[in-house]
Amino acid sequence: MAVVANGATVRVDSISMNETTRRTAYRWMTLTRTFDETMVAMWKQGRGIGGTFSERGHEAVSVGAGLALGPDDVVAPMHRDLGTYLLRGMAPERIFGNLLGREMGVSAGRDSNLHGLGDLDLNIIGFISHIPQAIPTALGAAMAFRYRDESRVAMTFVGDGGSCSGAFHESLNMAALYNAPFVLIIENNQYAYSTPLSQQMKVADIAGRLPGYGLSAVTVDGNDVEAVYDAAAKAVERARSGGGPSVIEARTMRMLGHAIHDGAEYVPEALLTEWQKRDPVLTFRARLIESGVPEADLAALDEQAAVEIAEAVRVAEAAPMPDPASVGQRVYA
Amino acid sequence: MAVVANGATVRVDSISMNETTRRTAYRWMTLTRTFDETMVAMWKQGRGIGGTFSERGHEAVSVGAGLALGPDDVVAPMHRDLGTYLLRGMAPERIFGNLLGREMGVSAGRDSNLHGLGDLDLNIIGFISHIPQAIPTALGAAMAFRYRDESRVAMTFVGDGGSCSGAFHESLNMAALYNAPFVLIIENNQYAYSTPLSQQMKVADIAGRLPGYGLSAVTVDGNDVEAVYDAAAKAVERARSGGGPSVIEARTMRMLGHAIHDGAEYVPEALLTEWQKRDPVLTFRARLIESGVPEADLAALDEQAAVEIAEAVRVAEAAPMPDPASVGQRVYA
Amino acid sequence: MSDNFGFANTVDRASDDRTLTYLEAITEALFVEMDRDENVLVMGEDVGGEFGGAFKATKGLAAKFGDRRVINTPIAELSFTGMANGMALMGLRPVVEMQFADFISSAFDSIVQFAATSHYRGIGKVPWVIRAPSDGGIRSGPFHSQNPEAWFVHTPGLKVVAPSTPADAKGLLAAAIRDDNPVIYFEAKPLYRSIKGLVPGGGYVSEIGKAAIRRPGSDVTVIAYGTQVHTTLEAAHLVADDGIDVEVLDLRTLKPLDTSAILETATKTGKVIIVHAANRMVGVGAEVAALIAEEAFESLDAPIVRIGGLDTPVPFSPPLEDAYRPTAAKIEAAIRKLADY
Amino acid sequence: MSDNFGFANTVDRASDDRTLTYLEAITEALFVEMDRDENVLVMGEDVGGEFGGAFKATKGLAAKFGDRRVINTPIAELSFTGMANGMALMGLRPVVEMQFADFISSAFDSIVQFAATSHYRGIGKVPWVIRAPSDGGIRSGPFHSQNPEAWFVHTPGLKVVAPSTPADAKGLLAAAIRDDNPVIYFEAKPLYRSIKGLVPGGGYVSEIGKAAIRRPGSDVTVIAYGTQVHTTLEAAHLVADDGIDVEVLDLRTLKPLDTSAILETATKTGKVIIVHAANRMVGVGAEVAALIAEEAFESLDAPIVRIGGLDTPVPFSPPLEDAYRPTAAKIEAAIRKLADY
Ligand SMILES: Cc1ncc(C[n+]2csc(CCOP(=O)(O)OP(=O)(O)O)c2C)c(N)n1
Ligand SMILES: Cc1ncc(C[n+]2csc(CCOP(=O)(O)OP(=O)(O)O)c2C)c(N)n1
Ligand SMILES: [Mg+2]
Ligand SMILES: [Mg+2]
Repeated sequence: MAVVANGATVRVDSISMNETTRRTAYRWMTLTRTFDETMVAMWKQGRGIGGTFSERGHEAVSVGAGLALGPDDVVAPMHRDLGTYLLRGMAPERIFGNLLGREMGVSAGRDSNLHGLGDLDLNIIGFISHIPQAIPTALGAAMAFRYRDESRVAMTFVGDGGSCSGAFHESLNMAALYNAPFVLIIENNQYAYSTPLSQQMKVADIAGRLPGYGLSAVTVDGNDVEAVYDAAAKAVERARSGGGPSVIEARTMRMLGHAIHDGAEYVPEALLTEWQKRDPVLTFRARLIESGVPEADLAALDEQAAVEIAEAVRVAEAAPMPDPASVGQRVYA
Repeated sequence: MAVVANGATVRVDSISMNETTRRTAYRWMTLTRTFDETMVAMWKQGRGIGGTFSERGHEAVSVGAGLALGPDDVVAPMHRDLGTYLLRGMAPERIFGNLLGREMGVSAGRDSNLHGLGDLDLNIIGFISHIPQAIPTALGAAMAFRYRDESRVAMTFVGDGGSCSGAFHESLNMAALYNAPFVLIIENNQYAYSTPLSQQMKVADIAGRLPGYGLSAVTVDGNDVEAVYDAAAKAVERARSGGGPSVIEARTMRMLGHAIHDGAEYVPEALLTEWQKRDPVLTFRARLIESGVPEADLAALDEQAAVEIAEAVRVAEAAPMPDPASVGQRVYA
Repeated sequence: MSDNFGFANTVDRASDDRTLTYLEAITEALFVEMDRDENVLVMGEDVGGEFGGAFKATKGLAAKFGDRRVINTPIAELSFTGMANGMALMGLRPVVEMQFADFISSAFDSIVQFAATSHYRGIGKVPWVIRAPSDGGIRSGPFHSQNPEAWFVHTPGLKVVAPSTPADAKGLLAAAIRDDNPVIYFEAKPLYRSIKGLVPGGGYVSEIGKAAIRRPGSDVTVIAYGTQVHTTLEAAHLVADDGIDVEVLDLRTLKPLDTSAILETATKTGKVIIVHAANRMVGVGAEVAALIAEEAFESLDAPIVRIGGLDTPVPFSPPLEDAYRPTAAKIEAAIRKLADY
Repeated sequence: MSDNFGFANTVDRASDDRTLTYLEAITEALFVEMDRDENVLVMGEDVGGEFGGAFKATKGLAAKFGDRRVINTPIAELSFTGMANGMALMGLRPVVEMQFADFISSAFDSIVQFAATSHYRGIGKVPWVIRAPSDGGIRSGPFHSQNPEAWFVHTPGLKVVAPSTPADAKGLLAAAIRDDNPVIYFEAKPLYRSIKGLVPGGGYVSEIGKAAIRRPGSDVTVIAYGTQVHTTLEAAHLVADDGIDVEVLDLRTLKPLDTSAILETATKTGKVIIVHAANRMVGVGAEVAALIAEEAFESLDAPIVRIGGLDTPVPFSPPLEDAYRPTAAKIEAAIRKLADY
């Protein structure tokens, strides 16, 4: 597997997906894509409440990285990591319930859209809007594992935008200093809202800066689920075996607007056309077929996803809103 | 002049001090040292109010960097950059007045010790305690110069400790992005209060990380005033001519405690003994004599410093405290 | 809402008054002030280019004034606000947009430690404005609905304004930009497109530190600001039929408070309710209540009532958010109770 | 100060009570709680090793519990507090030291956005404690003298305590550590070595949310916390000779407030003064005054008076700082005036 470390392409030992894992990856990617498309359609139809974020184009990152974790590992995904939530076992109807402010939603109507999807029973730390708070939080989880000598790893995600913020630096410095079992995935999707990379940083090689902290840092093709998985699995293994923290910069593209209301007119058409050819779900699907997986198997997974998501929407839409009298509950533990 | 850029020693065009500048540098260094020794003695005698910070060991940094600026340039020194304040024309009695809470002190009794020594007429932005606030502030000054197309440069300072904080990263990223006429001096004195470098970062080469931002970054001997001046003068020239921001990591040693009350028992004796041999004032004095400057000239400067500082203390100690009725004044412009 | 929110009572209508939305009034203030003073610039996330900000308040500015004066920043609130501090010390007048008021906490040190203290400490003047799109009720959840003004009203050295009308949206923004101190300008997102009003053309300023009576009345006073001025006017309207005559005072500026206007209305009616969407506990309403309880005690005919957000994060789900926020119905009930006291 | 600050009135003296300074009581709580629960750890700048923190509150902990449980951090308040959030979610109980309370603003997002909201949003419990050495009067200037509690009392989801006695310094720190929520513990620097008092040995807890009468009285109530409890007791002593009988209520916990204790004393005396060193404007005193003005209105015999820090940064110079802060003389004057009302 070719990865780019500190600016130069190097070869590293590959942790390749086996046949089962590849099928599993496809299952979660198609489920994620289906969820996302359904959600976007619902919001366009006025069936949503508030805003929401599409993760279209990020499926290889959220699924590839998420699959690299063991069940006891903790993950703190961000607003475009729907795939990670799903593959960790968060039921789609609970997420739709959250989007629709339902009592049965993950946050019981307290938090909105893809924020607040936290469930420690699933070892998921929910997202907080303030960027990039997830980094120090997940690092703290890693520090807890180190403190208790547990063989667990904490992973989190940040955008290109979030990488410009102070906690990114503070936390990566401490992650290296404390040799924490910590993995950070930088989801470099070339935009922070309307702001392109060129208006965020002078040198657009984020991972390239990080070896200077004493961290392992690589750049991978964020549209290739196998590449992301490979890098993430190695990083997780390194962290678990005491080798310390790693950062993986996954280069990808945000294929829709920042949030549901955003038409993203500021993104050059050509850029989208080019990246559309590299669609992570479609390219992976084609690769699987090429490698001998029967298309019917994949179609069955697509069909299953459609059924699951339709049912999840039905359940969530039918579910009751929280009782207004409960508004003051849950503030304190 | 040999500087270490990005880990490797490289030769760069030297901007050497001429004879006059060297004598000027010595004048400010001996004045700074005298001020500092007098202050420390006063506080030990119980003639101080509140705490204060010694800059012993940092004279080459504050003087070397400060001398590289032109009169219209702006500087935001930190708590150990007494030399910079002095050479920009801040009268010693005004600084003692500040230390002693006097009305005639720089902040008119509002701010304490070496904080709040601001005087925009001298193009000095006063220090704020919250580390490293000086960095974005000075960067803002640089941005103002760029905005108005002025040929001015803004310089500021940060410690090894402050380099671990978020604003360091945010600001350097933006400095590079906006190509600001900005110079940052990292005063790496190996400790942040009681915390040695090894407990602050895994890789103790701060400057080494910065070229990845698109910044020029070098490391110099912070006890060699000529080396600091050379690097700073080149950085200022680069900034002034549109070449963008630079960072200079000056390696030095804090020779006394963090603040006046701190005995610094946590610093290994051997480290201090070794650095004592490299005392920036004494080594520079010896070098000047070796290069043919008559010792009598230097002794005259020492003597002049002693007289000036004694007079400054006298004036400040005799000066009245602020009127308590004025406490609510100056909150708003 | 009657009579242009009382605006017609206090300002001469210039011949070029136009009816603008609250949001249009904000944008107009930016155009006018940038035109008037080359030192005024706009910065923040996504404010530049064609895009013009998450709420489009800065749309068109880059086209007219160029990228030099309309600066897109990375996500780095602490340091771009810190940069504004340095720019302001050098004589510029940056208008910093927080994408949402909620993210102002990320810039906290640069505001409450540096900007707020710098003049007092002799560092220099820091004439910036932070525009903070605040308030909820629009189903935006705990991180896009906050009203964090109390933190800043508590902090010495800042000024804080919170317009409730298009005229003030323009006038207070212009005043904030011309003020030599750091001013936080809380603009109410729910009002952006929901209200329109007459706005004077040209360089128009609403004085900082002056409250305004939006509805004169004699029985009960309700003191509010921002969106809640409108909720209150609605409640006042609902009780008017029953002969309860409510005076509505719009604070407009939260720091410095217009203490004489507050004490005057409290003395007049003797019954006071204070309403804001921010958390009631140690909110601005507490200060107003305490002020009245100390300085107008003898005139009081009833307990001082506060209606505010609950002591919870702002919940997302509609029934929860409605339970959380002041509503016209809640204000109405409080007015009736107090009128009967 | 009489009777061990009223402590003897409320707690049984165990046989191993000792007289400790306020600072020793803090350190003792850390020793006891770390001993009791392996999940308790200490982190912050300079807290580790031989050094034991800027004020030596953590001295000896590293020697006893090792570097693993006493962690020196770089200067990165935002992220080391954020790290504490993550640790706490995983079941640890980090006790984070801010070197001075003034620097808590650097960690603001991690506190008011993440920790404060996480349980409500279903993320999980965040059982940390932030120890914040606060208060001035000791010539430390604007950045080492702050009392920033109001920001946090306003913020939903936090708890805030502020002990005034050695017994509470220990008992409230222990309670904060055992609490399942984020608790900010404001310790008063001026009290560190200036007061001593009996402190129960072993695992002793002062209940969070309970105020204490430090001096019963019938004429005027003064409500205070932290250092100002002592300034108030001094003032009460000064007026006692003139037959003015002052009741002194020590809040101890600022969030949640002990509203019944506040209303009880207000109802009893009908005359209330609230004192704190933090800026008066939108301070905790404003909340207490507003609470009384709403809920004990009928019992009031006089205006509610607040004495607080002025609306300026904390000035350094002694005459300025004395003018800025509440002093016994200022409190005394207010008591006399109110007694005569
Ligand atoms: C501190 C902070 N400032 C501003 C925002 C508003 N905001 C939400 S997402 C976003 C852009 C994030 O860009 P990036 O980190 O690249 O992630 P992406 O959305 O591209 O996945 C912004 C500015 C925020 N959430 N937090
Ligand atoms: C945000 C913040 N946290 C803590 C402090 C307290 N403090 C003052 S100086 C200092 C150490 C600074 O170390 P460094 O940056 O290396 O500068 P040096 O004192 O060594 O020159 C600390 C922790 C502070 N001023 N600001
Ligand atoms: Mg992005
Ligand atoms: Mg240092």
